[in-house]
Amino acid sequence: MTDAPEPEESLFQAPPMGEQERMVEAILFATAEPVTVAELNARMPHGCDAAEALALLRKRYQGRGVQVCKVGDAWAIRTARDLGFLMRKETVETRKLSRAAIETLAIIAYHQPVTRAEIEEIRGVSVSRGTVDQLIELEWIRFGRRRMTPGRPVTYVVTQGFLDHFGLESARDLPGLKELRAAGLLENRPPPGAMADQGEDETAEDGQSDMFEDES
Amino acid sequence: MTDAPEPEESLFQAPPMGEQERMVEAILFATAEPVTVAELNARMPHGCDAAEALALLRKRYQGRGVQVCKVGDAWAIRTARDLGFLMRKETVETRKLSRAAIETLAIIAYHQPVTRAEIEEIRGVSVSRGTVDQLIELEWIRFGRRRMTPGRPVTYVVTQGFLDHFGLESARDLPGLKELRAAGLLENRPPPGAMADQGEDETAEDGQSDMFEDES
Amino acid sequence: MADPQGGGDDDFEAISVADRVAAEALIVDVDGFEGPLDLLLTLSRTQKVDLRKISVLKLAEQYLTFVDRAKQLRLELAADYLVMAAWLAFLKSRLLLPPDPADQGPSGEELAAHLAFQLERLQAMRDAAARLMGRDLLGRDFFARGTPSGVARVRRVTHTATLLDLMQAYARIRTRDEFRPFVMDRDKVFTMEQALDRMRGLIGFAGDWTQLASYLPEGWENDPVRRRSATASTFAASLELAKQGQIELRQGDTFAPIQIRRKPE
Repeated sequence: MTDAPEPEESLFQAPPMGEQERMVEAILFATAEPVTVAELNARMPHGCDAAEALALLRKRYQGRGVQVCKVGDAWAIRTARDLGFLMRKETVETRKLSRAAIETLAIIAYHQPVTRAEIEEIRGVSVSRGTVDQLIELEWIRFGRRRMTPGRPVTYVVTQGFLDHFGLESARDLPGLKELRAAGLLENRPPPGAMADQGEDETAEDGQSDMFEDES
Repeated sequence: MTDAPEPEESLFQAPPMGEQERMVEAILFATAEPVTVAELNARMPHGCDAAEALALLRKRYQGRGVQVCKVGDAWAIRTARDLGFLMRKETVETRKLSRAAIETLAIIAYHQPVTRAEIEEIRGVSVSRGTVDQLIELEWIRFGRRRMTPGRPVTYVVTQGFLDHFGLESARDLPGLKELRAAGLLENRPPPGAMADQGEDETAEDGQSDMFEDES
Repeated sequence: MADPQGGGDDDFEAISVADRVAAEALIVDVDGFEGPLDLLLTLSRTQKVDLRKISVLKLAEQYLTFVDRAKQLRLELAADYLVMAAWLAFLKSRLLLPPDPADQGPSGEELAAHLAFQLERLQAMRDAAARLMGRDLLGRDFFARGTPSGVARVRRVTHTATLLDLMQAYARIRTRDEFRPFVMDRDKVFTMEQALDRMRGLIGFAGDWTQLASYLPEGWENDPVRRRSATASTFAASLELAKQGQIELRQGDTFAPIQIRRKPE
């Protein structure tokens, strides 16, 4: 939102870094949803450097009962993982997801951006009505760019809410992602004899590396 | 709750004080209501001294962006008084968009750039001014180029803010009707005949109530 | 598809009771399978080897046996199970017969390798899903702020909507549209056949030049949509009749009314 060019010289002096760190701390504590650096900068006084303050804050909370966590390109404070046992009262019962929904979610996370046809190809069954619906409603997946292949199919990608829920800094941190890729298991390999699909394959790979690189 | 007399000698060793402080920190952070020392002791492992851990934690947060505060006879983490100005954004109340507005927005998103007359033709009812104004105020739509037809009517297009809010990379990534149906996002088709009239009726009514709503 | 050559090795009597119970359990459970690939994956577990070293031929036979037994038990199998059975029977023949040099298509080995890849990939996604769900989860193992927005409230109302609302709204509008032309257009279309029938009946009486417009059917002159359709089909019909040599056409000037008359014998 505020990508204004760096002012050569600010009319008002930015607060000292210690103050900025306090501000980031206050904002992150007050919000349940992850907050982006851009949002932080927009809310803090002119001239502040939220990214630097964040880095300091993150260090400060290392090893504490709560942690400063990266969620996609946003930040949030979350309780330390080892203390979950204290929070039995706060535990929210999440709706049980069907096996189909969990598998579909995993396929989208690991193969994103991925089309419905590709999900069906991997699972060997059609994606039932309501599965995608449910994942969108949970705000774990959203629509990505259309694939530039005939029919320009819609693609699905995972959201920041997904990363937050599963405690991932970025989609690149998905467990076993590297191994799966090295084993060629994330490829969209066309069945032998289907030459026409080769173009699609290329694009799919392209799109994928794109998606995961974006996170850096 | 647990005001048991101090055990002379604990069967299990209590965690070190640093750990206890982390526990208090996590509990205060994640709990919706302020927590009493007795509750803290009840939630923490046997042999812990919540009061002492709390005192340490309180000292640690002195001068920070958030503070450990006493609320009645319980404890909570609160934003530092001097940083209250940063919190204004958290108190925005959100309401669901009216059906007329969401339909108008959907038509603009799918058909942009689109004139008011075209919106009305697609919706089958007139579009009240308040609806368009509201969408402009939300910064979800804006004026596009004028249409080069008689009368040179203004057109509407969706904004970057719209794309951000709905998690889209571009409006072209919105799924088409077929894809909506395939994803199970489309309600079942009502039987033809029975449907045509009913649907229209409903919308007409809606459009009207919407008009009154907007006057406020 | 899968039955003829299967007769020999599918001798039901020869199977031990334990095997039969196991097979029936598998079949009764058919609803529990998420499609043929899932079933194949389950069957492949009996081979107890790395999926990369799996015998696709053996797997194909197991699957075909499964489908045959389902048939013997008169179980309705979904179409995609039967499609897979047909494909596996084809694959089996490819794997068993020496390759036909004239054949352009992929070899049995290539097809088998792809099936093995699909199974391995599905298994990998299953494992990935399990690992994902096994992670520390927000709201179960770690927690967000319990009291967000702690400070004095400045109330400001803003409106919001979800992507789902948006798409459903659009779908609602558009499906309404889909019906309208379908239901209503029929009675606003005057087909060329209708126009031809009408004109054939009338030209006999038109010895002299008459305006084409006067041939429009009754009740079609006022409603613009109906008039447009009737005009177009009547005009097209007049061209057709002129071509057949039944009538003559003339027009005084550009955009002037078109006139027709029966061709004098």
